[in-house]
Amino acid sequence: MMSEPTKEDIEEFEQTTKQRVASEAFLIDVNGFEGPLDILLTLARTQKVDLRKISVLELAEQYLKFVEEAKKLRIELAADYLVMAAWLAFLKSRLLLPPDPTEEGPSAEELAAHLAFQLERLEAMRRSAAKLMARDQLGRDFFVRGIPETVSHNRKITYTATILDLMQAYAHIKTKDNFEPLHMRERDHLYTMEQALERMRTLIGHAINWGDLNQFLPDGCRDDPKFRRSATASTFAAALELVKEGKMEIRQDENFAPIEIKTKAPE
Amino acid sequence: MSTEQSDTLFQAPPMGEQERMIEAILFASAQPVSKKTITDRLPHGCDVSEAIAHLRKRYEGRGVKLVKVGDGWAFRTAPDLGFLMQKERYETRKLSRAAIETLAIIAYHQPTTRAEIEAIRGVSVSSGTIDLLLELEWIKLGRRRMTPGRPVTFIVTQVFLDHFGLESERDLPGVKELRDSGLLDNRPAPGGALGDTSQEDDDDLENTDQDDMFE
Amino acid sequence: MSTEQSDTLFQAPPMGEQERMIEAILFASAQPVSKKTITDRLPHGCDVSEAIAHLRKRYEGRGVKLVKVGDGWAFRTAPDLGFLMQKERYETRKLSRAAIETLAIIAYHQPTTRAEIEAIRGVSVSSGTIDLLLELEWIKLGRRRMTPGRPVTFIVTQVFLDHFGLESERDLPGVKELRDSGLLDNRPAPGGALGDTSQEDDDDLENTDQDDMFE
Repeated sequence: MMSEPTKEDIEEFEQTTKQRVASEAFLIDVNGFEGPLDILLTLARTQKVDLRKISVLELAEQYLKFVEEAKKLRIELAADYLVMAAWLAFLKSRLLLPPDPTEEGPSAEELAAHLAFQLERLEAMRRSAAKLMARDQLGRDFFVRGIPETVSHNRKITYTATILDLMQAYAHIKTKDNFEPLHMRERDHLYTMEQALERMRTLIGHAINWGDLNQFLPDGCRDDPKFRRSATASTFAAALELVKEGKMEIRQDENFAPIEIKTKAPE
Repeated sequence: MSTEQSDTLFQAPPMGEQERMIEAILFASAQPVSKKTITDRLPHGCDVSEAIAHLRKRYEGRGVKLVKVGDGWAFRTAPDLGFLMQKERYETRKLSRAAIETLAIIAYHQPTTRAEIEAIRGVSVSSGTIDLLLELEWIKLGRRRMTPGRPVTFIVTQVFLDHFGLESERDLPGVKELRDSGLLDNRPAPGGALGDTSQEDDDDLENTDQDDMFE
Repeated sequence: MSTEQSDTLFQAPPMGEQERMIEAILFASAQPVSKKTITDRLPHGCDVSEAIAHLRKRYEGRGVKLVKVGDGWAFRTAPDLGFLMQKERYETRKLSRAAIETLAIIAYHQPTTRAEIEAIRGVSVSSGTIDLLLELEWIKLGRRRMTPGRPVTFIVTQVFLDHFGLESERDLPGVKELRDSGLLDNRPAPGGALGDTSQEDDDDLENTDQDDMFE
């Protein structure tokens, strides 16, 4: 049969509950910690001393106790927390034992000093980060020009071309189609008016009677229609020229009838 | 001057402070700020008109000035310093093929008309091309042709001769020399096939790719 | 004071005019403008440093101030007037504790490697954290460490300095005290205990970089 809980029992219960809640709160918050170093720094703060004067031995004990608590409460700690626990257990034993002169590597004091340095450094960075974020910030406390004027870029273009460019361009045109507007092309199949005039002048003296203009066409007309056309036109034009000069007469009986010419008798 | 309002609940900041506040607001705002908006943003009891007048005076003759834009106020660069907001960039460009061919024809055949240039090139010549060459002062107008329509002729200028290092137009290498130097060989011109119709668009200004090269 | 150079081809504008010009240039830009850029844009022969000194003095106690940001200069509103600027305020992304600490470590230890950041914080640094800081343009890549693996380093940027109103890395709060107390030293763990990953990149060789940064 159970006896009524005494006042002391109740107080004791409440006390342990408080402790448990406190420790659990601490542990449940493990997720909020950023790794073993973070927890070590939090634990170190409970020593309420300058981190330079921290007792690493005491800190190691605090941490190991924390890991024990976590095990009791069946909280699964990540591997790095357990690695740290193992390392601190090793450090603790080294710190408690007299130094072994035969042992190689850094002394327990050196290891402890480095751990203290790491904690101090992390603490310093956290303080600095807080100071940084507490500064006046752009866009929150001070501001940039709201109407920035953009620099306009003016282009000044210089065109270049060399004499070679010029010559190549001209050469390109010249080779393109051999078009030579200022020099008459050699035209094999054409008969110019100058040619016709020259021929007519030599022949006109013989044309005492009316004769067909076609008789005065140059040789080779029969085979080449294009040349014949050209020669006919030129000869006709030359004939008109000679009529104009008063050296010749010209007549045509009706449309499309043969055109006849004869030398004009001197008056 | 503002009348002192002894009955306001909160004392308005001193005039100098009001000025600072308006200065900061106008500096940081993305738009000109109206007097009403300034009044709304400033502590109660400020004399915005007077503060603006002071501030405007303070910026007189400075590199920026306080100006009224519509019904708002804004800082603007002093107009005489506008040149600082411009950056001049010098670019060298090659003349387009159309331009250089036109120029060559004018040089070799001057005085020559636009119709002749077109006959020689086999494509029409854009006004842009002629304008560019005129602008560069490499060509100028010659005497009009005494033929129907009295077309204008183009001739090359002293600037042209200077640019190409020629004493006179007669120094231009002749067709025979071109042929001898191999320039008249019947080989395709660089950058285009013969009778390439793309030549019809004589753009001188189109070489945006090239622009990038010079930036 | 600048020495008058009577032999310069073009007379530099008077100092007051130089001041105005710089005032206009800096007012027009939202970003800090480097001394070199100012010099390039001003007429030949200007004494930019002196003109800036005058200008800075002129704006002392005003609603906007002339501040030095890294190697540039900029006008910014006076921080005590921030309360007037609700309209201009923009919400900066709330940074995680990890991001803030990582940023501080980079700022105070730069150039620093990811391994060093991890050694200081005692936890690994997520890529997201570094990416976020890079995206904010508060950090950028520095030179690679000349150690095995040639790890990249991180350094803070002008945007970072501008954001936190710092003239240079030397003005980080408490940086001198931290240096003097040896807390910014790169002190490797004795015997490589505690899984100190910074051991991987042999930090002994690189300290010259850091000296450059702060001395």
